[in-house]
Amino acid sequence: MKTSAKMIIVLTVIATLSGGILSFWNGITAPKIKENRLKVLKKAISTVLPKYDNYEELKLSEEITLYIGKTLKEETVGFAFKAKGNGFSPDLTLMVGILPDFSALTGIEILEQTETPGLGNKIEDDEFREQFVGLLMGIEPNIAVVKNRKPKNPQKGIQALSGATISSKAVVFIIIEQVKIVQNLYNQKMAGI
Amino acid sequence: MDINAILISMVSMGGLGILFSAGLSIANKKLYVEEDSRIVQIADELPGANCGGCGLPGCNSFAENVVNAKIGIDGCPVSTEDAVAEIATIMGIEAVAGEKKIARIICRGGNDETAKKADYHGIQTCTAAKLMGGGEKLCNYGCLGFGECVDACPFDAIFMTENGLPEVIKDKCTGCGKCAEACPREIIEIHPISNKLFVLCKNHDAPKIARTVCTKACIGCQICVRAVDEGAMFMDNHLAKINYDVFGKHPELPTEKCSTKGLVIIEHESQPTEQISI
Amino acid sequence: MSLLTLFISAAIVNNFVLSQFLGICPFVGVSKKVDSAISMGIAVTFVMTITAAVTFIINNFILIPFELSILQTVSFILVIASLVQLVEMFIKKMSKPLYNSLGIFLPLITTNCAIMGLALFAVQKEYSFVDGIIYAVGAGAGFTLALVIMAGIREELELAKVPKYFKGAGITMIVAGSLALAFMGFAGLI
Amino acid sequence: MAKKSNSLTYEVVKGLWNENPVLIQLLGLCPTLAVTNSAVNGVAMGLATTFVLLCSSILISVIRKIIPAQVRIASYIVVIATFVTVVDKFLAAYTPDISKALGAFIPLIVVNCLILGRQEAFASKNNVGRSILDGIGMGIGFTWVLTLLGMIRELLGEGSIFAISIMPESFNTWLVMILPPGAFLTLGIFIGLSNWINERRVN
Repeated sequence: MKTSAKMIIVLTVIATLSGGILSFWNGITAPKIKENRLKVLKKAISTVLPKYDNYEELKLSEEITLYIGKTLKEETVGFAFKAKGNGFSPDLTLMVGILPDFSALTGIEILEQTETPGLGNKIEDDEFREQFVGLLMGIEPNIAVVKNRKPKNPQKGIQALSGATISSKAVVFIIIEQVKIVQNLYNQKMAGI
Repeated sequence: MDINAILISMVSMGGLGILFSAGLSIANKKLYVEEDSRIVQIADELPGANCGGCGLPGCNSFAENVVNAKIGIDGCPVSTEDAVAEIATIMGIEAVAGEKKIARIICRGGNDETAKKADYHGIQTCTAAKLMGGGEKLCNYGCLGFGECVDACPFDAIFMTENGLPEVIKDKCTGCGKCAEACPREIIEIHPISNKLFVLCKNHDAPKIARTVCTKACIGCQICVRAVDEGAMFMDNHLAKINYDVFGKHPELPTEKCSTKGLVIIEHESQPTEQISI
Repeated sequence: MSLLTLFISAAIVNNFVLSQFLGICPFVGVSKKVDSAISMGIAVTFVMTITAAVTFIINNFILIPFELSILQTVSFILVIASLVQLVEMFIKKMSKPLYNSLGIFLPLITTNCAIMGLALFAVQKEYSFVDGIIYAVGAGAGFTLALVIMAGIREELELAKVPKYFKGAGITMIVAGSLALAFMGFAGLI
Repeated sequence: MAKKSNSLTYEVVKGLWNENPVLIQLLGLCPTLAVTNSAVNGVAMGLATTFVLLCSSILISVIRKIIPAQVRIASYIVVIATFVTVVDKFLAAYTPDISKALGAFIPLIVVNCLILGRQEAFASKNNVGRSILDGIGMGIGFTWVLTLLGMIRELLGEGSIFAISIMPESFNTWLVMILPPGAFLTLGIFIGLSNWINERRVN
C-alpha cells in the first residue's frame, strides 16, 4: 500500500505545483502576448484599409469579426476581415480590406502561410499584393488569373506569380469565397438591427 | 494575476494528476507481472546502448537472460569491469572475472603465401567471392581477403593489411564475435586473451595439395601430434587441432618441429596497435 | 475537408516524418528491420488514435471552458505518458508474445515527437472529434509508411558497400533526404 | 561508462564533442532538422532547449530520491513540460518574431528525446552539481550543432547568414536547402563528417 500511496501523492503534488506555476506565469505574460497580437492585427488592418483613425469591431459570427475603419468624422472608410483556406500547402490566412459597399478591394495582407519557400511564399511581396488594390468584386465571370503577362483590365484580373500559379489562384479563390460570406452575413446583420 | 485562475489551474492539474496516478497505481497492483526485480537493477548497470554485442536485442533482454542464467554475467562485451562486478553482487554469485576475449585470425594465407588461381572482379564481399568458385586464392579453406569482417566490426578493431589478411587490434577488440559471424569461411575464432598457441590454418587438403596451395598451410604431417603427450593434439582430416582444456596445462611446446611453422605462438608475433589506413 | 482528403493529407502529402520532421528519433532507431518497423508503426498508430481522442476530450471539456490553454502542453504530455505506461502494462499482462514484439517499443513512444505533435496540431487546427481521429489514423499510417519504406531500404543497405564514416545514422539521413524529395512530389495533391 | 570516475571538466566537455547529443547520440533530431532553415532559428532553439535542459536537470536531480519508480517517467515529463511552457510563453511575450519563426517546435521541446534522455541516463543518477555541468555541456553541444547547421542551410538556401546577405547576387540559391530534403542531407553529411574527424583523432 505504501508505494502506491507515495505514487499518487508525488505525481499529484508535482502536477498541482506545475499547474500553479504555469497559471502564475500566464498571468504575467498573457497581457504582453495579447498586446503583441493586437499590434500585429493593427499593422495588418492599417496596410489593408485606406487611411483611417480608429477601427471598431463588429462580431458577425462565431469566427468572423469585421473591423470597420472610421475617420474622425465617423465616416466608414472600409471593412477588413480575415480569410482562411488552403494554398499549395495548408493553412493560408489573409487579411482582406474592402470598400463599405463591397464593390472593390482596398488591399490584402498575408498573415500566415506555409507555401513553398522561394516560390509560393512570394505572395507576400508587395508587388504581388498591390495588384489586389481596386480589384472589382462580385463581377461575373470571376477575377481572371493570368499567366506571365499583364491582365487586360487590371481591375478584373491579376498576374499570377511565375512558378506559383496554385498559390496565386488560391489567394484569389479564398478572397472571393470570404467576401461572399462576409457580405451576406453583414447584410443579415444590417437587416436584423 | 487573479488568484482564482491560479486555483482553477492547480485544481484541474491536480485532478489530472490524481486520475492518472491512481490509474497507474491500480494498474500497478492489478496488472502486476511477477518480474524479477533484479532485471531492473541489472539493466541500470548496463551501458544501455542496445548494441546487440551480447547477441540479444537490447539490454533489457540481456538482463532477463542473466537473471534466468541463460547467459554469463560477462556476456556484455561493452560493459566495464566494475559493472560486471556490480551485476555479480546483484546476482549473488562471486564475480568470476570475465576474461577479456578477443578475435583470432586462424589463417596466414595472404597474397604472398598463396598463389592466385583467378582474377575476381565480382561483388567485393567475401560471401559473394566464396559463392563464385571460392574466390581468388588457390586454397579453398583460407581467407578470401575482401574484408567482410572489417565491415562487420562495430568497434573498428580489425583492419586489412597490404598482404590481404585481416589483423585484430588487441586493445580495441571487445570479443563481441560479429567478425566471426560475418566470415563465410569461419577463419576468425574468439579466444580468451591468455590463450597464446594456435594452429594458424584451416586447410583440410591432403599433404601434397596443401604444400602446393600455400607455403604456410598445415600439411597434416602429424609431427606435432606425436611430439606432445596423448590427447593434447589430434588430427582432423589432415589438419592438426589443439585440445585446449588438456593442452593448456602442458609446458613443452613443439612449435620448432612444425615443418611449415603452421603451429605458432601468438606472443612473438607483434600485435600492431596503430592502424595503417588502407 | 472531407475525411478522405484529411486522411491522405495527413498520411502522404504532409507526412509526419518526411515533411514535418516529427518522430525522427524512432525513425532512425527502429528502422533496421521491416517487421520491427511494422510493429512500431502499429504501436504508434494505436497510441496516436487514443491520444487524439483523449486530448480532444481534455481540451474541449477542461481547458477551453476554464481558459486554461496554458496547461495545454503539460496536460497533453501527462496524458500521453500515463497512457503509454498503462498500455504497456496492459499488453505485458495480457499477452507476452505481443509484448515481446510490440511492448519493447512503447517506452520509446513517450518521447516520440510525432504523438505530441499530433495532439498540438489537432488542437491548433480545431479539428472535431471525428476529424481528430481520422487525422491521427492518417498520421499513424504515414508514419508507418515512411518507417517501413526506410526499413526496407536499410535492409538492402546492409549488403551495400557504404563508406565507413557514413555507416548507420549518416546513410539513414541521406536516404531519408531522398525519400523526403520523393514525398515532396505529393505536395499540392490536396 | 563508469559513473563516478569522470572528472568534472570532462562532464562539460563530453557534451561538446565526444558525446555530442546530435552527432553521436542521435538525440533531439526533430528540432535539429525542422528549425535550422536559418541560423537565428538554430541559435534560438538551441538556447531554449539548453535553458529547459538545465532547469529540469537541476530540479530532477534534487527530487530524484522521492520519486517512486512507476511514476518516474510521468513526473519527469511534467517537470520538463512546465519549463517548456514557461520558455514558450516568455518567447511569445518578449520576442514575438522568434516565437513566430520557431512556431510549433517550442512546445515540442517537451518530447525532445535529448532532454528526457539526459534525465533518465544522467540526472536521475547523479547529484545536482554534476547534472548542471552535464546540462550545460549537452546544451552547448546541441546549440553549436544547430547554429552551424542553420548557418550552412541559410547560406546555401538564401545566400545570407543571420540575415546578412553574403553570397554575390549571381549565386542562385539552392532552394532545396530550405526544404525538408536539404535538412536531411545536410545532417547526414554532418554525421559522416564527425565520424571521419573522430577516426582521425583516435589514431
